[in-house]
Amino acid sequence: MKKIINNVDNIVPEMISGLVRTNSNLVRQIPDTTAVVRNDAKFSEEKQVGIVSGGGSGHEPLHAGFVGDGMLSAAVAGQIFTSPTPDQIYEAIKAVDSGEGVLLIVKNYSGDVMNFDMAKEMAEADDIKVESVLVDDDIAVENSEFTQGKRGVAGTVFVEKILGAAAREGKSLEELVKLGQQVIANTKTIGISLRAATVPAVGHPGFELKDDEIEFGIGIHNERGYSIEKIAPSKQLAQQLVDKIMGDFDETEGKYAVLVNGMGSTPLMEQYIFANDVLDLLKEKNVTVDFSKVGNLVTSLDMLGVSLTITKVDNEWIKWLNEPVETIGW
Amino acid sequence: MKKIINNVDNIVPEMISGLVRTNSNLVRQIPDTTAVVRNDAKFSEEKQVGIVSGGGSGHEPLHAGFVGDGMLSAAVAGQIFTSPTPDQIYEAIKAVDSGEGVLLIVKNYSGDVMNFDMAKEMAEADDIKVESVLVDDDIAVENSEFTQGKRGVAGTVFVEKILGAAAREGKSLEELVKLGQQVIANTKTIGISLRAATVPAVGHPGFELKDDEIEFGIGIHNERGYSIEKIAPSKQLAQQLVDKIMGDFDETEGKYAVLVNGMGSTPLMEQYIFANDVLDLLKEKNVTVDFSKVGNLVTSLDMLGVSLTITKVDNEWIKWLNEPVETIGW
Amino acid sequence: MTITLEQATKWINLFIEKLEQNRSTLNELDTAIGDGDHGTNMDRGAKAIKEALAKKTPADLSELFKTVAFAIIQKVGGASGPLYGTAFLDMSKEAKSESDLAKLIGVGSDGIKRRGQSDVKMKTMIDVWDPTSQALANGQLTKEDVNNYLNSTKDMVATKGRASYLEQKSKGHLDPGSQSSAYLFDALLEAMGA
Amino acid sequence: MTITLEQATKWINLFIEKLEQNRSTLNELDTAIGDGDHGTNMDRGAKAIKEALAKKTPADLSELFKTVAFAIIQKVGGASGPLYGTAFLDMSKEAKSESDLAKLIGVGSDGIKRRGQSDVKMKTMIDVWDPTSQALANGQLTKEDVNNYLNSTKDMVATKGRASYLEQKSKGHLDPGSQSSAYLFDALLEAMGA
Ligand SMILES: Nc1ncnc2c1ncn2[C@@H]1O[C@H](COP(=O)(O)OP(=O)(O)O)[C@@H](O)[C@H]1O
Ligand SMILES: Nc1ncnc2c1ncn2[C@@H]1O[C@H](COP(=O)(O)OP(=O)(O)O)[C@@H](O)[C@H]1O
Ligand SMILES: [Mg+2]
Ligand SMILES: [Mg+2]
Ligand SMILES: [Mg+2]
Ligand SMILES: [Mg+2]
Repeated sequence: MKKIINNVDNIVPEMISGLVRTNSNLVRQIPDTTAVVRNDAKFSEEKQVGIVSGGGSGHEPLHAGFVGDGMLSAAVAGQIFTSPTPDQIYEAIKAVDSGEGVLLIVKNYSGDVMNFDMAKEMAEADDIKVESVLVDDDIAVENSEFTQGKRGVAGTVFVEKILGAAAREGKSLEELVKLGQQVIANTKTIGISLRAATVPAVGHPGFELKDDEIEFGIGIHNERGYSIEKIAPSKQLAQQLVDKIMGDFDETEGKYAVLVNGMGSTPLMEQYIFANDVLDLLKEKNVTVDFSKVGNLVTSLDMLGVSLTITKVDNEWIKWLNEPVETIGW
Repeated sequence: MKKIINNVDNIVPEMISGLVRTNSNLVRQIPDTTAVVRNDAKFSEEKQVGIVSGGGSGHEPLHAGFVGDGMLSAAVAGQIFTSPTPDQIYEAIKAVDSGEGVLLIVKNYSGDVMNFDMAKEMAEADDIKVESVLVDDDIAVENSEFTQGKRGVAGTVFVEKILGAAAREGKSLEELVKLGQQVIANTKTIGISLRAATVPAVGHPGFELKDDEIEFGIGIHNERGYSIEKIAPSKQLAQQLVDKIMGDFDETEGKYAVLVNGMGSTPLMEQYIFANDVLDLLKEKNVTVDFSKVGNLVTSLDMLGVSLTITKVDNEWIKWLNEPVETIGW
Repeated sequence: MTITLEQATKWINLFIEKLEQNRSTLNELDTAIGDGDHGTNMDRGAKAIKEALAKKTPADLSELFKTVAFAIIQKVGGASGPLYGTAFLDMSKEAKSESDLAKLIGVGSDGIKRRGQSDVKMKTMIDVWDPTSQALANGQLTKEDVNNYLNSTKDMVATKGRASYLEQKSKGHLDPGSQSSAYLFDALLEAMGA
Repeated sequence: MTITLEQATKWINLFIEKLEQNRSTLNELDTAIGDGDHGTNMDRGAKAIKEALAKKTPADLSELFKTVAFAIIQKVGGASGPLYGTAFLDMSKEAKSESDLAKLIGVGSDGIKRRGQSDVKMKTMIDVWDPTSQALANGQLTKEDVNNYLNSTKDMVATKGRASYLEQKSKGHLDPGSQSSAYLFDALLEAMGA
């Protein structure tokens, strides 16, 4: 394992420190936590529903990179691939509540769900109105009542962008919960990996793939996927993902937003080639793409791979997706 | 070699197509070229010096990712690690000239210098005023009259940002040339690599490093560096670069801008840890940092590593560095 | 069988030791069917408990469990943080009026079920906690028993936690949380036996 | 010795063949002391020349060289594009009134020096072009000579082009541009010998 780090145990605090010190116009750190909160001039004067997200680290720029006017109010970073603790989330909730309540955007992992729930209980004891939405966009796993349900992955950024813009516009906590649930219900993602991520404390990739193998349906924490296949040209990889995702929608009518997301070590060059193929394939299917985005937004440490997210959108969502924001990573 | 591509020969056109199609509000492609030019509403009405940069591909988001209001007017992409051809550069010059002349920002590589020179000669035959500045910020190589001189690397984005903002403000071609030369003279970079980049047509990393080795002073095209050492904690790596770069300035007085740049496959997490160490070390030296930036800005395909750029700045430069821009990658 | 403050303190200290020694074993188990951090998480918890206990020696059983619970909740995170945290928090409440070991572990086990919305046979730590509390109630828990509970998770298909995403492929691996729970109850037996 | 359109066409076609066959050799040489693309660059040039010649058969030597020059300038890029392009462009101008082979190659060599602001002993293609033009002027160029010129670059320290960044470490490797130039002149000898 070759990484530019100091001590494995200090990775998260040092990372957050580096992020905050190089972006002090945008964010500040909540003392004694690894949570960051908006630090722009507008923030202190604003009365809007606070939007808090967070989760394990290793997915940068998610979530701290999306804190800023028009997106998240605060983000809480846990240890690598590990949900943050309730007390840190609770501090973030308190830091962003302006009396309008706070919405938690939680990726559907048992750890995140439980820790955010405990934080919610703590904040409610302080009479802060707190609601949450659970992002579960990863259609690579079956959604069954006998399991944990689907995972929350790259689609989370679309949820954060749309809810952040809607909150800035003055939508109420209840409206935002409903909107969030709608966006999540219309957001579908599948990821592929050419090489697993190396968790620093483990020191080797989370799973092994041969030189000519690619795994379909992986999660963002080295969760294994649904099949291993021979690596193929980008167009064929795109074909499989587009077919699966669009097949999961009831129809191809309407308007769609597309996110091609790099998993950490895959260069932008390859992401654009893949995006080009995705747009070709959607065009063949007569799917109208009204918003698209490419880049490392929800990474998995140094994983090699990409994920494709498609959201069925309405006009207002497109407006919210397009609205400018002041963040590190959007 | 595991890459998400189709045909090695189509990488650049497919990448540019993907980039343009997913960012059509910002950029358009010049027909029959792999050059992109601003496509925002403001552009057509504007009268300012056109700023054109370009070079071999494989450094994304450089340069196309920096095209937009307040930064580059156009960018020309060559094949991977290969300077673009004069006819493409010439088309980009013509597309951005509004009568105020055009400034070329060229990284100091013999190929780039020669191709941009030929394009300049072509445009001058059309009576377009064209000037160029040569970025040579890589202090890892000696600057001697007997060699090609220093290379242009990550510092290029600071040059593009400052000149782009100054051009938007209405500075003349002559003023911009002078400003550009000043910025370049005050910009110093060194890069380190933990694993070389794999050029797709070659299929294996450009040089071999052992599992515990790191190379200091590499260029952005797999140019070898000045020494191979054992991998060490981030803080020690930062120490060597900070000492070398600050030692190359005459003084530590004044104000400085810092760029920690990821080489392509190194996650943001590690870049922030490294940036945190750099800021600590500069503080120890009483160096005032008034602007800092972290991210994958000038990459080298899938190279593992980072580079550190430090620019001695004045107040106006800081203002220009901070000014908002509408680009894909800044 | 009741447990004294002294025994419980020994228990927790032995648990801390085992967690520190087996950090990489737990990480490896979690790499196979999870995300590779269970050892790191529990080791962080172990250090937090040690620090908290060094700061202030608990006056009674309830306070000891509360100290353990808070250290875990505030430092572990992930799934195991709230789960172990809730178990010890509920045990702390129960210990105000109860020192029967079987009852206490039963309350902890129920806390995990509540927090995790889970039950036995889902390939989680409950598959160690639940039968352990029952065996204690019957007055006959051995290390071999604990080991059997742990091994029983091997052939289960996970339906809760990260391993559940693997569906059938989660079979054939021990559940990491069950392994750390086995350390917990091995430590308990060692502490009680002395 | 003069060169005819027929011979020159054969020359260029043989050059194209060699470039296509040795793409990876050139890439490997350029990987050692450059950026690994010289083979890809020249192969792209070869294909562009082929296409241009297929579109329109040149009427004379000057037009042939011009076609080659434009194809290279517009398709190769990098350092080798402007260098080979300028060489053939200058040779095209010269060929309007001159068909002496030594003179033509001499003009091409000078074009490279001008464009590259370089000269012999800098470990560039000039170390093949310059002695080749001189040997031709003396009427005695052999494949062995060309090979010697190429090999002479091995122990040079590069002072121009990408390899110059390596300073002393550029020693011990053949210059990739000299290798492609050696193919060019091997092709020339084959074409003239027939
Ligand atoms: N819903 C749940 N109910 C009970 N136990 C659970 C549940 N989810 C996870 N676990 C336990 O937690 C363990 C994983 O803990 P850990 O790796 O620390 O957290 P994470 O899964 O967040 O990385 C699993 O092995 C399992 O025993
Ligand atoms: N200034 C120069 N003068 C003469 N030849 C040069 C010069 N710079 C580079 N070359 C030649 O070009 C070759 C490299 O070409 P190529 O790899 O295609 O371009 P690049 O260096 O831009 O990747 C070198 O091997 C050398 O022979
Ligand atoms: Mg985890
Ligand atoms: Mg090149
Ligand atoms: Mg885990
Ligand atoms: Mg080259």
